Amino acid sequence: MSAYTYGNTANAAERIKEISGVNPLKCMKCGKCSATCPAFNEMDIKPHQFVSYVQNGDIEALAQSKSLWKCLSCFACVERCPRDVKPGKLIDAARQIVIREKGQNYLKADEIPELLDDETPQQLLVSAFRRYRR
Amino acid sequence: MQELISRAKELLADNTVARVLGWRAGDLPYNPEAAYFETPESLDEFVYDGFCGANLSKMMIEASKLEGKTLVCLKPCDTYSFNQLIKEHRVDREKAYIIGVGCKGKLDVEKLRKMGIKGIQKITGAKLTDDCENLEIETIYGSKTVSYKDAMLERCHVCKGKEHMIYDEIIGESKDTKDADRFAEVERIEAMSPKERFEFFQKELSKCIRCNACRNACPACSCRRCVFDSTKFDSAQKANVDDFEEKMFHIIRAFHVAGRCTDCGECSRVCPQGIPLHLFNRKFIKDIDQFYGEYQAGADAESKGPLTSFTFEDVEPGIVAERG
Amino acid sequence: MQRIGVFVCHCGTNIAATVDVKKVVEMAKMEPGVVHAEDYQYMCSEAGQSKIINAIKEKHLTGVVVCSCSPRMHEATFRKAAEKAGLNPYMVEIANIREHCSWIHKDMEEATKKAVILARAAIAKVNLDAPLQPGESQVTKRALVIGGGIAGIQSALDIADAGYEVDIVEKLPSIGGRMSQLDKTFPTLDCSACILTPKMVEAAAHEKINIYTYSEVEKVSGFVGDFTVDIRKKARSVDMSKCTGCGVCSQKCPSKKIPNEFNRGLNNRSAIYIPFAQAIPNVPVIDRENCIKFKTGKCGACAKNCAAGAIDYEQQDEIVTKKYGAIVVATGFDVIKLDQYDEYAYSQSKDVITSLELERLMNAAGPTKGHLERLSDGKAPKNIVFVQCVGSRCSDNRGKSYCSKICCMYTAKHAMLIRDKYPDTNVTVFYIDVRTPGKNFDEFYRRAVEEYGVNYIKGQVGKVIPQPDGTLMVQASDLLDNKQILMEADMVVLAAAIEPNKDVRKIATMLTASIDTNNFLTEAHAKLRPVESPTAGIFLSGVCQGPKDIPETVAQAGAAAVKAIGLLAKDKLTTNPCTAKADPLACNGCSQCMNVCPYGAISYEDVQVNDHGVRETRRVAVVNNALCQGCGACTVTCPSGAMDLQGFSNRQIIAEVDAICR
Amino acid sequence: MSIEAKEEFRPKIVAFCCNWCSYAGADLAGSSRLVYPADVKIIRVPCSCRVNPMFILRAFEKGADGVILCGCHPGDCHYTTGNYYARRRMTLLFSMLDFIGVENGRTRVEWVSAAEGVKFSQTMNEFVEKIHSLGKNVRLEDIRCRN
Repeated sequence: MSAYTYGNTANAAERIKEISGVNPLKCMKCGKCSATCPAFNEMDIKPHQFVSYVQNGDIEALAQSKSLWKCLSCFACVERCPRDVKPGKLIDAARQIVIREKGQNYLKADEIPELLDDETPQQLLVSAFRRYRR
Repeated sequence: MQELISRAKELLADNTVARVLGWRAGDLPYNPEAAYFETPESLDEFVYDGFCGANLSKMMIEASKLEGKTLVCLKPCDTYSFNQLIKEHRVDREKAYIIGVGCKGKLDVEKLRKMGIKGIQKITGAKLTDDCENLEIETIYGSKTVSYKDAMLERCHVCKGKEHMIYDEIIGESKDTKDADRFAEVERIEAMSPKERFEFFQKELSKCIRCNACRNACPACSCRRCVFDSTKFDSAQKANVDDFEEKMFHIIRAFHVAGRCTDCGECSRVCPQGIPLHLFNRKFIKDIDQFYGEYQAGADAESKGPLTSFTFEDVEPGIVAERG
Repeated sequence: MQRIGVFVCHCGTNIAATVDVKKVVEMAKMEPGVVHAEDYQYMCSEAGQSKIINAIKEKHLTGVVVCSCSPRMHEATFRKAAEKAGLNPYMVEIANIREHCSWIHKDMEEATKKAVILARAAIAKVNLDAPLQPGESQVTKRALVIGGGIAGIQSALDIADAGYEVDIVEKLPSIGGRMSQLDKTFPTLDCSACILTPKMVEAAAHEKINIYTYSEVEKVSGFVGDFTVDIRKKARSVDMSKCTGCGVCSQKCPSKKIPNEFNRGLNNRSAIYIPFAQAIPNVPVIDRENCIKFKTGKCGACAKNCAAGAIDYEQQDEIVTKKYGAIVVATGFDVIKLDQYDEYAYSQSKDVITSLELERLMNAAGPTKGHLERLSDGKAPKNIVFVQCVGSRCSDNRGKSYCSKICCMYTAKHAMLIRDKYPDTNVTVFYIDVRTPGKNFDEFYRRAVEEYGVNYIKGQVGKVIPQPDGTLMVQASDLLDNKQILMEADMVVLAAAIEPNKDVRKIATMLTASIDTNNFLTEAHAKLRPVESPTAGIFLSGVCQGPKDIPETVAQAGAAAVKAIGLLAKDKLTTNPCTAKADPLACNGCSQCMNVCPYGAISYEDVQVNDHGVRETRRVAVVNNALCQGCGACTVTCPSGAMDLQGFSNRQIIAEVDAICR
Repeated sequence: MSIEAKEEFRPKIVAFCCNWCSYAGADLAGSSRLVYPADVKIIRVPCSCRVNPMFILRAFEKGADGVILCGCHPGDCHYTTGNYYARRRMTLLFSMLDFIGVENGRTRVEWVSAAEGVKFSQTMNEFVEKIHSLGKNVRLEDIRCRN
């Protein structure tokens, strides 16, 4: 059993869609999101693949992926997506459910030092803290 | 009045006209009635005084169908109605010999009643030859003096002027009796809240007994067959059973005469229930003036009415809500 | 009392999925006058129609209500069916339970309730229907074609060849349209001008065709068979009868810095100009906004140098009013503006161009005389990148939701032509899908890849970054290799989406023809009447109806022409019998209705009437049925209700109101 | 009062649509699946100028809570001038209804072209919402028509 369990994976996919407000079915698989992603080379699952992973309900793989922590939340993909699919928001949502799964539903301030490492973009922590603190 | 009678006799005698349409004394001093006179002798019964408010122009619709010309006595405001009827091809100008009769304001017996004057036996000072400043009223309870102005019909306080719009000759002197704002009452009601307005009209209109006097007197309401008597709209007249009925009747009646109503005030004058029916017409006139430019129906016999014309820049119906 | 039959259509699942049709049938049976009610899968089908026909015959129906799609769709179908069964066609009413009900409501109970009410209203109306007899109207045997591109030219030629007069109205100084701007055409690679110019010449020379260039449709009135159109012939400032087309005026014109529209602004033209060498008519026009004479009153160089004395600065716009029986709309398209696509650097770099600009660059008559060169420095590009779907298939508010249809093919064409002419140039095409449904289309695309070595990469370009050295850095993804690509290019060509000509909205409004949210003209039926507008007498030709390539455009132009010919071939059309009618007994003769009639259809006659025993002569309104179009303005003006509209009578509308409010 | 009085208010709304523009606009709203409440029932008339004030009052009499008239945009009338007359008539009628105290939100005129499916649907949504905020029409109704 991994550290992250999401019960029914279909449910987890639904939650990602709900949190992000994104309908992955709108994707026409053009790849424009991946084209300008600054973290592309660091990612194991690429932005355009992220969409199809959500579509296919393979959330476990997303939760385990490096990409989750590599995305800079620069939203270039959100800005340029011609179909309004917003892969960046999907990644963000996946991150949220991973974070929420940690013991309690909210991020605690004293957890932050522990999360600070070279791998994690600082912007992510700041925005996460802003959103999930009690 | 004598001048009028002698002139009428002359015209009857030389066969210029076949009959005279005027007024004859009623059973009381204040209720003369419209009447035809076909012989010079019968004209002895002719009266014309401050109580001759009836607008005779509508009667010319039927008179136009008769043989020969009809001499008709029209007050300045009546001539607007006559013009409008010419425009609508309802009367035949050639069949009418119009004597524009003078007018110094017409009287409303209801006003006298409201002053508490009852049992009227005789009224002096209401003849056209009088100066029409005061009325001397003899009642069974004694005599009273009333200011002529205070007894005038509402419409005379907003008099359209002493000029006749159409006539063959004029007999008698006229006076412009306007001393009030024509739209003041409409504005007063407009300023009320919707609820107050609704209650005001609910109260007034619930008095309606659907006697059709307004319809019968109105010179614009002269359809051969009224929609409220026809099966075409499934709106044939019924006994009053609900307050919607009279609202529908009066709104539609006012709408049908909108742009054609000369504001002669006959509807209110004849209403036995004292409903201020002229307010509906005035409201339309006020809106028409405001939205489409000032328009006086009957000022001429040619122009297109405001509801049968338009401009590209007309206001949108949404103005009603915007105006608040 | 009528004997009414109610027929409820499932429309497959279009209606039946949201409306309980059985329930509608059941409820309809309870309505007064209804003696028969049934439902069927497709009422408009042959089988459905025969159900109606049989019921009329067997149950002696006097009225029919069809609960189905919009009356604008199938009213005529069902009326014809009723007529076949011997019933007056105007005894048929439609309850629109598809467009106005099943398609917009999701809740079955709610939609069913509404469908029942709509059916009731239609039944109430049929109860008061009376048989009507249509009249006849004349057909003006002349067609108007709006737009002088390949679509308009083809439609005009086909109509003219059938023997009818045709006028073409073209907004620009020459006919030819978009096709005249193209270099080569797919999939055969023949030269566009070589196949278009003969058609232009043929149209100009055709004795039945009259061309108004530099003209616009200003006003349209009337109706099918009898349109009256005002055409504004804009002042050309050149006398067409005198001009020899020598072109000296353009050479002498001192105002030469005006972006050349024909070359998409890639070079300049003079203020007096002929748009292109093969222009028809070959007569210049003065662009008054940029002419020094018109701006300052001084100059007059063109007039001084015109040997024919054709220059006329005093010329005024002229309005020509003509009658037409049919109108073909062929207003064509333009490419979208790319100012919202910053990521492709279109406005930052001269070397990022649209495909239509590339057409001009590769055309021998274009600004570079057909040499492919960079607009920034005139050098030959060595690496060219094509970007597909720029603004097409977008659900954001920057682009268009539809596929522009022609881009895949013209890009393959461009790639192939470049590789053919400049074999040492690398050509890369970034695509999302390559769509090649058409005869010899996929073979054409494959040739580009297999024979010409065009590099097709599945993936989209995310950003084009102009570099200080003048090159362009293209950032894209390669979805099959799952790689991000950084590629140096010295020219980027964008396949910008196409959109209907911006004037189409104005024209559609004048014609009362429907247009969709993308400004494409709506066809009367997407499958079965693709070249007709729902507005009778209006036909659609070319891209104004939807994206299409040249062969499709020409095919559609021919189809629109045939439909127009079919109309013009008739001597008379049956007219709408839903005309106004005055009741002589109730008419006041007041003339108010005449005042509001837009067709002058009302006159007055003195007639003898017998009004319940009263015999007299009255002035009453009389309606001319050939002129009356049935708007109903008179009916409301009439205070006595003497004027009524057949088919939409006061009692019928009131019955509908009652049925809805019940 | 019966218990049913607490039932959700479902307004009765009559929409008169001219055949050429607004009815087609409503069709377009349908084929574009642009949802609006089922409370709206459309009556097809040839032109906005066919709508007699009698029809509108009749609708109110029979219990309608709102009446909306849709026609071609001014200048676009299929019959060239019909909507101009309708515009004047409705302006005056609405003003009169307002004058006698009927809430002016219960009546509306909107010009909807054949291309404006979106506008049609939006207008109907707005209008239904407005009628909801005004509640049941009790001022013009003939109580005998209540069921």
